[in-house]
Amino acid sequence: MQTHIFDVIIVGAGGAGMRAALESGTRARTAVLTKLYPTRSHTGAAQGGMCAALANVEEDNWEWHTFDTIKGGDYLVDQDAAEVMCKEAIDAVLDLEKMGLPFNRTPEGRIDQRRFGGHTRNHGEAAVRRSCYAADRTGHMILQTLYQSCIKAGIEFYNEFYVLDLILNEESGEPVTAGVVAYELATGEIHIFRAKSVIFASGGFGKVFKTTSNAHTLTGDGVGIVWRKGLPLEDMEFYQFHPTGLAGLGVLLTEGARGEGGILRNASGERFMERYAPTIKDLAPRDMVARAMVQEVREGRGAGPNKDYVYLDLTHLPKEQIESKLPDITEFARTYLGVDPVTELVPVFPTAHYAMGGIPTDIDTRVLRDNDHAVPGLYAAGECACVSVHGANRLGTNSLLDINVFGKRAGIAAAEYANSTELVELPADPQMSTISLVEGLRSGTGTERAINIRRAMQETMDMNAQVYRTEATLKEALGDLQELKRRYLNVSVQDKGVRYNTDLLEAIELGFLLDLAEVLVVSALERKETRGGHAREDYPVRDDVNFMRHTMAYREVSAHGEEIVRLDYKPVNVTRYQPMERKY
Amino acid sequence: MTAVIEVPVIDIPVATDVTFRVRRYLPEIDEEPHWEDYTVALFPTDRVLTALEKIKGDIDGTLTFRRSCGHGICGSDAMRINGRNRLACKTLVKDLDIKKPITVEAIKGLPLEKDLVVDMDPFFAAYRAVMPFLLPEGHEPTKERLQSAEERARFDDTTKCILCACCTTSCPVYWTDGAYFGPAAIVAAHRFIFDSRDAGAEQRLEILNEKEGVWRCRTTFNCTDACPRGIEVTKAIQEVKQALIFRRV
Amino acid sequence: MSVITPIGTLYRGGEGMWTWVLHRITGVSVFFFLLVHVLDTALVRVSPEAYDLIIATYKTPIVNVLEVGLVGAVLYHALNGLRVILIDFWKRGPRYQRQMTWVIAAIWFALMLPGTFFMMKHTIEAMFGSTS
Amino acid sequence: MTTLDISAPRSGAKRSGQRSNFELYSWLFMRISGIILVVLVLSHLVIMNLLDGGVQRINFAFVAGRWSSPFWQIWDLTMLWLAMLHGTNGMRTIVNDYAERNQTRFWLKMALYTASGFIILLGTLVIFTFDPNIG
Ligand SMILES: Cc1cc2nc3c(=O)[nH]c(=O)nc-3n(C[C@H](O)[C@H](O)[C@H](O)COP(=O)(O)OP(=O)(O)OC[C@H]3O[C@@H](n4cnc5c(N)ncnc54)[C@H](O)[C@@H]3O)c2cc1C
Ligand code: HEM
Ligand code: SF4
Ligand code: F3S
Ligand code: FES
Repeated sequence: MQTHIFDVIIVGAGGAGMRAALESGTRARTAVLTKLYPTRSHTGAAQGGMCAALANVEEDNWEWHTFDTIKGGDYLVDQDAAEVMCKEAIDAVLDLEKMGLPFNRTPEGRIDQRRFGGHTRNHGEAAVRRSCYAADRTGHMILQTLYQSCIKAGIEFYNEFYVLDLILNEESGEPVTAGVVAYELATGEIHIFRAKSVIFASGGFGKVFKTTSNAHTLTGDGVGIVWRKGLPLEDMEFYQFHPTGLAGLGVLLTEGARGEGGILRNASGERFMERYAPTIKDLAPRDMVARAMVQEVREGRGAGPNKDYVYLDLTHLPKEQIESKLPDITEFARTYLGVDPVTELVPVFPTAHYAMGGIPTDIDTRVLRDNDHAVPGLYAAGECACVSVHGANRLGTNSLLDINVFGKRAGIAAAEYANSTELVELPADPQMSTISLVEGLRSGTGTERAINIRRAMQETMDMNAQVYRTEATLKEALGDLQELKRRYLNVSVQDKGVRYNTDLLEAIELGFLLDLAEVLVVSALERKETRGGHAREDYPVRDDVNFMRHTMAYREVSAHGEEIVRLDYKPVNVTRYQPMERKY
Repeated sequence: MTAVIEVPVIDIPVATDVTFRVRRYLPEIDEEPHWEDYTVALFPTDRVLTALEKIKGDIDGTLTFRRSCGHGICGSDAMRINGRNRLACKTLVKDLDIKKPITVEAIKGLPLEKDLVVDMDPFFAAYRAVMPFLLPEGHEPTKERLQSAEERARFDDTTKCILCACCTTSCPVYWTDGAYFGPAAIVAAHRFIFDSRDAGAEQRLEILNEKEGVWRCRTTFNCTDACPRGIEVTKAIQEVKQALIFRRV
Repeated sequence: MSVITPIGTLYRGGEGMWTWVLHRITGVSVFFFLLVHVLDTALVRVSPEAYDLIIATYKTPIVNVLEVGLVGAVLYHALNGLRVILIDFWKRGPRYQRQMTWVIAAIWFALMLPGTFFMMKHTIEAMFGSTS
Repeated sequence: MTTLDISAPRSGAKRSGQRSNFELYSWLFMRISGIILVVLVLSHLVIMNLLDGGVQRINFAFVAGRWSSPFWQIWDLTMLWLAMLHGTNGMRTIVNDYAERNQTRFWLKMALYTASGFIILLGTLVIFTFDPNIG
């Protein structure tokens, strides 16, 4: 076992992690631990763009952007956080440009902007061009540019290091951050990283679902680790389903496709969004579009042999526009479905996409241990965190924005805190629980195979906790999950080696996924209303009286030694915008 | 508004048994790599990556490979499939001849660590060595730097690189001379050399003028053929060579 | 599950790779021939007899066949060398490299078929009797 | 040959860091000499192997006839130098590619340069000091 000492440890090298590293790296001794080579992070899959009210192509301002974000999030957004994000968005985009990001350009040579779902002019009047983009590879360019800037800044990376535990110690009865425990994939060695501050930027957990746009590696490790430490998770029931996943596969086709003029049609060719959102039609927020699509299929207007998807129609767009502005998704459709978007309709259906909830933080990205108190030295940013700027439903492009704005803030805050404090002592044997986790699985003689449990979990989540939910389906899912968690105790891995043991790590990741799926379902059961990404058929309207509040879930162990999920609530921070009905 | 539309016909496919011949190497057990056959049921539209997941999940958990995004965007799963470098997640069963076993082995030219996993550090070291970051000149502007659409188009192709190493590990020169920077590093350099906002072209060209730089390329086009992003790699290398000869970017 | 041969497969490169392999093989062959050729030509400094003796071997059928091989090798190397130069300097070269491969193959055959005939003419006549 | 299985580069990833234009010039030389050689060598082959009787008519007298003209002297001299330098430089690349150890590489190159140097000098000498009245 090796021990390393740093000022700041960043867990994750996606957009949020590397943006943080650029700030903290210049201020304090920083190391980034990542289970993937940085450029493999899923930020690279983001396509459509990153919004900021640059007003490069038409009139716009950050206040409208704030309003859209809040309304898009069905008023569950913490408005102070949304203001921070939308105001700092402009600098966030310009920062990236200065680092070299190759944005698409206007004829004047400025950063070009295009329309995106839910982004409007003057509080909902009409769609506005706000999304800064680089073809349909904006995330790829962000990830590459940030990695390149990290190389330039000489940031230290520990690649293929899986963080498996957070080390907290107690100071005057309160938890304080002492470091993390990591597992080195290449050697199987356990490392302790002592640090004054730790930033979690470990991404989402889309793999709880079967049909998802998320990577195989998005298993919510960071969120799971924090959860197992007894810290709360916020708004876990709000999971976003993106309308346009390739049918049956989940591979994403960016909303930018509709921003460029793409239209959704049902089996008979009808532009059905006209019925659901008469003003901005196909560019309504994702939750609404996804529900409309499921509705069409349920009412028998779905297309295909099983009538189980709808179409994305780009055929009326000029070929050059498709090839130059949407080259990658065009290729995805061609490669994976054998469909050419230039001349054919593309079968699409909602796909699990983005976790609005996660590790609760304040606007300085400090991780909360209850409604009011932060854990000293602990920070979170990006998809694993919940600030909450996305509320009940994230607007397209606001995540790339989130990771840049709050990644930067996390880097600054963590480094400044580190520079103002001393290293916290390690508790006794901080590596023990990780070693027993790893060795338990490696030497286990159980009969269960991880893949079967994973498949069953994803199956039940897709069936019961997807776009539409009811008390009955959620209970079904919860029962299944609890059964699966029992089976998980009997899991064993076939690879007993120490080098590159991905069999072992996938089993560990599955453990995190099961925990998070359960929190998601329990939180969803208790939210008896329909809001944003959380649609309860048995409670089809928003209930501001009872549920205009964030869910806070805590892990507790009952008297019989059973793990239970306890729910509590946190008020929404409202500054300027009172909740209104959400119409587009 | 009801448009008259062509409804694409999508056949409902059937699963067939496909055999994969995988070159296995477990460093703690095997002295030498060896081949092993596995048969899994797959749909024509399944990816080779799906097959590997199935083999790992249902048959042999020790099978080790890297993967993440599953749709050709993260660059994790470069491997040699039927003798050519490709991404497992972008290679569909229907595009392979399944009458014979499909061979799968690690990319070559980088140290083999386990099964399909190689040590990527030398690859990334070459990438870092060409200064793959913007080196602008003058004062930071308050707003964005201006760049025309034409200037932007000049280096568009090489911005698509996902650092999968398909190209570098298909290059016959790289197989024998690990000191060669390799096509991926040259692609990265190209991306900045031809960026109108960058002023570091001179330095990067100097680096690529080294003994192990662009002159090592013998225009074998394996890199271009292998690139899953469709980057015209050899063309990029040609442009760098010309920039060096004519000292003009 | 069978254990088969331990070595990896051959890399299945495209035209680009194989034309290069051939270019290299022909280049090396011609180089070694050139070494020998200068040596034998050097015999003109020794004596006309020595030179004529060595040149006589060039006229034997077996060496005559090798001679054809040499011409074929030089011709291929030259044509592909031009292709490589076009790839290096012509803007569209890299994009048309494959087409250029087929063009040089066509030229090679077009020149080698009659060329072989003429070069072998004497050998054929010597072996099978004159046809004229 | 070159495509057999090699799992790791045979010569380690140590870059020399050597900065000079040598490789650039040598690369350029390969192309320029190549173009000139196309004319020289192909004509040479046509004359020697195809025209009136090809190799059958070649003998001492034929050579003597040819080298009595400075045109052919210069032709052959250029061809010798260019082909040898081109070939040697090509062989140098190949040695760089396939030699596994620096030691081996060094000695192979030494052998190559010695052989080439000897042949070029010998050839030059022969062309310049050729005496048609010998014997
Ligand atoms: C297909 C797709 C398209 C999208 N398009 C858009 C868009 O157009 N606009 C937009 O705004 N948003 C978009 N999003 C959302 C957005 O891309 C993501 O939410 C965002 O990139 C998340 O960034 P991140 O830095 O938080 O996490 P990630 O980029 O996912 O990075 C996670 C990092 O954490 C590391 N990590 C994880 N677990 C561990 C561990 N245990 N130990 C060590 N390291 C660990 C990983 O190695 C990785 O480096 C899209 C998402 C998807 C899936
Ligand atoms: C006839 C006209 C010729 C042309 C147009 C020509 C062209 C070329 C070119 C362009 C290259 C560089 C290839 C590269 O960089 O990838 C090359 C390489 C080479 N040439 Fe020639 N050449 C000719 C004649 C010769 C002759 C006569 C010899 C032998 C003495 C020769 C031997 C070689 C060798 C050994 C190489 C190196 C091959 C390699 O690196 O793979 N060439 N030639
Ligand atoms: S150039 Fe192409 S093949 Fe090479 S690393 Fe980049 S994406 Fe992969
Ligand atoms: S494969 Fe290698 S030789 Fe050149 S054209 Fe590509 S770098
Ligand atoms: S898994 Fe990401 S490129 Fe294949």
